[in-house]
Amino acid sequence: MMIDPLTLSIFVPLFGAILTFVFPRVATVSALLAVLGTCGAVFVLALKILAAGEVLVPLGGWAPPLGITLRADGLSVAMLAMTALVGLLVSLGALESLRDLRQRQYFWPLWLLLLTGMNGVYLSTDLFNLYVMIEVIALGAVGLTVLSGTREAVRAGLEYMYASILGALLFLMGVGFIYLQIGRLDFAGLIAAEASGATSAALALMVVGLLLKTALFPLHFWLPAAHANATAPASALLSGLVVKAALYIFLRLSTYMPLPDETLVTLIGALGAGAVLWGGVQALRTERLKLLVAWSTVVQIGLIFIAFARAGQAGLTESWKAAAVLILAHGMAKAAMFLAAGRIKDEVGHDRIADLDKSEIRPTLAQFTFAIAAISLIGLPPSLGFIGKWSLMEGAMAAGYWHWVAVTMIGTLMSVAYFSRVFAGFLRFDRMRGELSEHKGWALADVAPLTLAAAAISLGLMAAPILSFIELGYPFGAAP
Amino acid sequence: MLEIIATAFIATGAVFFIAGTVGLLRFPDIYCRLHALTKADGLGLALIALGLALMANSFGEVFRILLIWFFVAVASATGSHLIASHARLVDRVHENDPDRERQT
Amino acid sequence: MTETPFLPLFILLTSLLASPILFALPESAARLRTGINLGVAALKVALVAWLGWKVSQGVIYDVSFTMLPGLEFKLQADPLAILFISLSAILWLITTVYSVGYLERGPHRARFFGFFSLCVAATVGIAMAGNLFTFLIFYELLTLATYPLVIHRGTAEALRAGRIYLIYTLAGGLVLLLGTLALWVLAGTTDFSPGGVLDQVVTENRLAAQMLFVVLVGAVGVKAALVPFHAWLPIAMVAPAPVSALLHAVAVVKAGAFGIMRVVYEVFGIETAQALGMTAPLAAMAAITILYGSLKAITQDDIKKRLAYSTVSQVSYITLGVALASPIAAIGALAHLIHQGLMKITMFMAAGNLAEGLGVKKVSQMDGVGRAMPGTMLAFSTAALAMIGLPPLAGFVSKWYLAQGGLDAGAGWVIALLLGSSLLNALYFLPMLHRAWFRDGKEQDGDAPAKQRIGWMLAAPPITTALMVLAVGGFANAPFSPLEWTRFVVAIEYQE
Amino acid sequence: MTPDLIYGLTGIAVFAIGLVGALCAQDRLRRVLALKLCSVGAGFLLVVGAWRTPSAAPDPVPHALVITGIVVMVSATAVALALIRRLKSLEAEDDD
Amino acid sequence: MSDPFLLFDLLLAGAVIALAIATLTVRDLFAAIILFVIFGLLSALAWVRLSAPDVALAEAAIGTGVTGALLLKTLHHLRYVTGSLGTNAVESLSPVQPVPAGVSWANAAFCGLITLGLATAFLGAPHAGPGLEGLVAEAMPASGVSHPVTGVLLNFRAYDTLMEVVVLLAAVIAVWQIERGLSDAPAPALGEVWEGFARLTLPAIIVVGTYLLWKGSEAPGGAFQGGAVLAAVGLMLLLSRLYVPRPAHRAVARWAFVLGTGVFAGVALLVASGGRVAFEYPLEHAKTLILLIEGLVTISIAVTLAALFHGREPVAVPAERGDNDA
Repeated sequence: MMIDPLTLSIFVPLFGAILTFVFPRVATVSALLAVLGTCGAVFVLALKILAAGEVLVPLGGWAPPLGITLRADGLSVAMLAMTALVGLLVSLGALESLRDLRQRQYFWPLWLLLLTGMNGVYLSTDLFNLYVMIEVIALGAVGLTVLSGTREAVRAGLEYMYASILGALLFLMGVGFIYLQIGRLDFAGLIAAEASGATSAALALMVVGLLLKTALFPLHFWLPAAHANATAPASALLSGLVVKAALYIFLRLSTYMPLPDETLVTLIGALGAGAVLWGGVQALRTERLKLLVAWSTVVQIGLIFIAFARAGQAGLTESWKAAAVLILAHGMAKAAMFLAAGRIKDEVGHDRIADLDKSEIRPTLAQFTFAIAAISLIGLPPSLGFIGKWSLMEGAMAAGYWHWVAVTMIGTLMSVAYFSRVFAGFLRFDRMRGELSEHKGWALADVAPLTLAAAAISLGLMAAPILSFIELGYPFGAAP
Repeated sequence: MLEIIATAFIATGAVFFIAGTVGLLRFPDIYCRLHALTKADGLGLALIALGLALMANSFGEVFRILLIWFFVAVASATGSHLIASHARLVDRVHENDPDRERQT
Repeated sequence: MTETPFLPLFILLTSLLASPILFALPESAARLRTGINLGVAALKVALVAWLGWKVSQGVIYDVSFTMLPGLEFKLQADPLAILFISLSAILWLITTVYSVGYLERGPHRARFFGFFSLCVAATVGIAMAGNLFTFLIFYELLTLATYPLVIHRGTAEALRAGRIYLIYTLAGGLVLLLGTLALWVLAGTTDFSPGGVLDQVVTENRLAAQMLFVVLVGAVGVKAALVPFHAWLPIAMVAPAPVSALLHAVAVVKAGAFGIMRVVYEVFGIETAQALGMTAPLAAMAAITILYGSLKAITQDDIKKRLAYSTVSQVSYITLGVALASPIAAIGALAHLIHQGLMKITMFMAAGNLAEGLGVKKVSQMDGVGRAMPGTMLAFSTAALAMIGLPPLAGFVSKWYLAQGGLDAGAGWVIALLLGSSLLNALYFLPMLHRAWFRDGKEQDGDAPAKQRIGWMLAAPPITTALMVLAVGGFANAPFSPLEWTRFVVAIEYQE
Repeated sequence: MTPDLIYGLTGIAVFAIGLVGALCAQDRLRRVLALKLCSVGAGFLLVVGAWRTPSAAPDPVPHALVITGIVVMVSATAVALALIRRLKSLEAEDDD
Repeated sequence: MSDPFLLFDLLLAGAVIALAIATLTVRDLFAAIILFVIFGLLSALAWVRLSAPDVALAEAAIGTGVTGALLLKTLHHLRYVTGSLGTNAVESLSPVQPVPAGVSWANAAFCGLITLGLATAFLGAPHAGPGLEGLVAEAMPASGVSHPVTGVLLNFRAYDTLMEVVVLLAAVIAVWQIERGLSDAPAPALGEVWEGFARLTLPAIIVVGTYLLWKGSEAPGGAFQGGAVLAAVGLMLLLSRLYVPRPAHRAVARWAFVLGTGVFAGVALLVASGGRVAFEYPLEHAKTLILLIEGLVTISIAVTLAALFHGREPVAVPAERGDNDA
């Protein structure tokens, strides 16, 4: 058979990045082609997964401990599919909002490198390979954060750079300890290893590094500024996709490495609870729309970690699915919301929440998209977010951990509160006596977030097939 | 026999290095210390290189040691020249600067 | 045998699909919008009629697909659902006519009608929900659809009301989510089945079942405006008249009452609810709400606020009927669901006409209104008299059955309560009628008769609903009257 | 007290010093230095992981990993330094 | 205690730790950078002691050499922008929110705790424990090169190396996007002694660089170390203004950056199409393919590191700055 879809889904965006960097004038077209190619590769891969359950590609023909193997199973293809879908729509949305040449010239190579890194993370089964992929993502993400060139963006980008380098180095130190202890770095080795002093130290280091990358509560300081000051498509990618890579690695590590004991799981859940509460308070206090959306990311990440820790260590074999559904839901909804926020900021001219309703033009479509995306983030029914919250609370309730249910309820109420601040701005219109201009046609930049938000809402109805797809090839088994 | 001569050379080379370091610590200003460093360490390096050359077991290795010595010598000469000219530049700027404080 | 199984889905989809179209219509296309609205409403009534006829033949409709392993999105058209759908479909048609007339010049009609049809779709969804999970989905959708309608005017006061409304109903929604989760964890299924699903759970731990009952009834009670949670209803009166007419007489409040019925009859089953000893406190709460609502109504000077408090007390008749756990009382409760809807919608529309035509918002300003707007006031009076419980009219029928049920269940105090509340109804309705007819409005005799200022679109609907109140009252025992249908429904609920 | 023990502990010490520097240093350049120290510390650990009994051939895989780590670290440092330069010129531009 | 080197190791370890602390505590930034360079060289020496010559070479060339040059250039730029170029301003050059003493002590204590934990975990771990050296030795004949580290880098874990070169490419794209414009902090003329030195050493460095690259297949050396040495050529050209980057050269520079990655990935894919998996070089061509890749990657690395040192995209920045108002 020709080149297998796994290698393709990593190499197509890589060649896309090279082409868009070398031929800046043709950047947009080649970038869209590359993203479409990746979507095609992921689609073919999904079909193979449906048939075979898991697909292995030992790169270079070398057996696992020596060489690196690419492995695709249900969860990784689900993440790949989300990344490809959101990426394609954000790329379409970005066509208009990147006006000047410099931004357009550099958005595409950085974004495609980011895509390469993410696809690499989702397919890799080697710890050091994950480290290198994290760095590819980090550099691409910082480049995108600083794309707008304003002073706040550069400062936020610097803070983000420090946090991501430190996170990656902690991860590298963990990798060092693992190699010291078991002499091999692939997942099969991790499963076979029995818990020892060095492996638990390694796990602790890697977990702290990943928490720094996913911006969980005490280590979230860099996220709001970075995501709020980036350009709209960039912040959609950062919030929707980049954070998910580290979350995915966390999920993988927690299922493969023996979590030492219950306290670590409850600690992570507690940090998640802290994120939900602290993020909610901050979101209620911010003046700027994009900052509010960034704080809502902090809250949602906290929620995902609560979903992970909902049923204690015993329930881990089930709770990673709840976390995965929440990750997918948040990815789509948040990308749509950031694109919509960007559209609103472009049309209205500013993004201060207080006087959102004072502008004469009303970007109705963008506001409508923002509202739908908010519904999925709050977790109201038929949205995928609701399914995530439902399975979170159901697992917690079945295991008797009522405090997680309480925190989720408080989180939901708070998210309703700070999103209704924005809705009030959208719906209150009597103060503008001028004749309101009918919404100006369907710009492409509106359609992209609308489809994303609609997907976030309607996928809730398809939750059962998604859940069964995620479980394909779940127990790692002795495959590689 | 060859080893004894070689070790003797290397030992004297080491002594010259120590002298250079003592010079670095003791001399008052930058120019003297540059002086001590380049002179003493240059000679020390030459002696050690010679000692090693004696112990080398192939002509290729001797040639490589010679090459190393040559480049280090040229590099340290250029380096100290640059440091001195920079120091001259900074001193001239400080000439008319009342609170000229001695920089290390 | 299930023939075209997708009929319930069609009914749901008619208004669900209508809302995006209505959203997308530009403001100027008023004629097209009215056409769509009326067309969809008429289509829905026809479909409901056909469904009703089919269900009466014993056909069972069931549409479901799995959303989560062990959890389906289930639509089911059982007789109880038909009752509620027919009420909302007919009244939606009438209110659409009314709101088209009411909002001729107002801004943002596209958005109004979009959310309007969305919320009717939610009501239909609630009626036809086959399990508590689907009920929850439409319960939340109803909240989201009604919030923009409540704050349609966008004034600061409307926004404040909207915020309070949102807090109450979303809190209710969350508690319902919690309850549904607990139900699923405890009983393994959230399906509605006439005999109730919690039999073995009750035997295992009574306390959990009791707590579950409190949580579920409390959550649904918020929308049914039971006493501690009723505060949002009067405040939400700031919404435009058609909104308060349809929503607070039919959609939102009845959804709450309907929810209580589903929970008590089909989640717990009336015997288990009684065995748990929960029906008595529920009946007490209903009684308190009835009295409290009537007393508060007397003190209100604003017409719509008075009607709101009367709704609070009237809805609790239904809860009372359910809580009394006797088949006859249940018939009374179900009948009252329909009758109260008809009566209350007439009064709200009449109040809307008064406000729109004469600018009369306060009861104290109602002097001589009868002569100024005879048609509207006639409708208002018939509805008011029916509400008080004059023998031949609809209100009397449901009260009569409630009283019988009370006797049958051995709760003598119910008759005293009903008589007392009828008296209180009289106390807050009769002065309004007196002012309207027997006081000549001296100070405003100068203004021209208000009749032609409000078009036929505003005058006709209250009159038609008033006629329906008369018809329902008079021909209570006719084959297809609501009363007959309630007997048919209750027969199923109590068949074991 | 074999060499790998000594240098292993040195690596951990250097990593810790780098960590303290990264967390507390206020000056931007110093934080980059601290992070580079952390990376050398991690490198130490990997190289120590590769060390085998004296004079036996060491394990080449960690060596390759450290080389990759060094190149990755230099690119990250280059970007961080570019950000510092850019931020400084933007701040200078805004002040005057 | 018989090991003669024990004393040397202890001294070296002590020196490395002392230098690390000094780098972070000394007040003057310039001194901190110089101390860091010395720290890098000593740690490279330590790695030689741990019989890891390749890594020592890489650390000395890239980790300390290129990074040191970047740091000095940034310091120069900071001083130029804050106008304190002439004087030896010792205070730190960026706005400093003094971290309250309590916090820094808490941090220090916290890190102390971590160090203890890590140290005990390290001591608990097996020393000279399990590893992949056996597997590597077994697979070496099939790898086409004889030096194990190069074999791992360019054959067994070639995917890692490709992604590492992609990281380098991402870095240069990000740096070009951050910094723009022709103007640069004016470097003082280095005088003709430097010209003579440059003219003398440049050809020698090129020869040494290619030698390192060539020896890579059977002795410590290879793409990265050779690339770093060749990058030194670029640095010297930039410093001595023998080459001043102009906008016209951008296209060539872009090609040079992507050359290594493109060829590496291209070869990996071409090889894969013949029924084999990506990166699976056919045995008979393995050596030539690896050398081809290594050569081009070295060129790419050299040009990229030089561009990172130059630090900005050589393009005439449009007069008005407000081109990025997103």
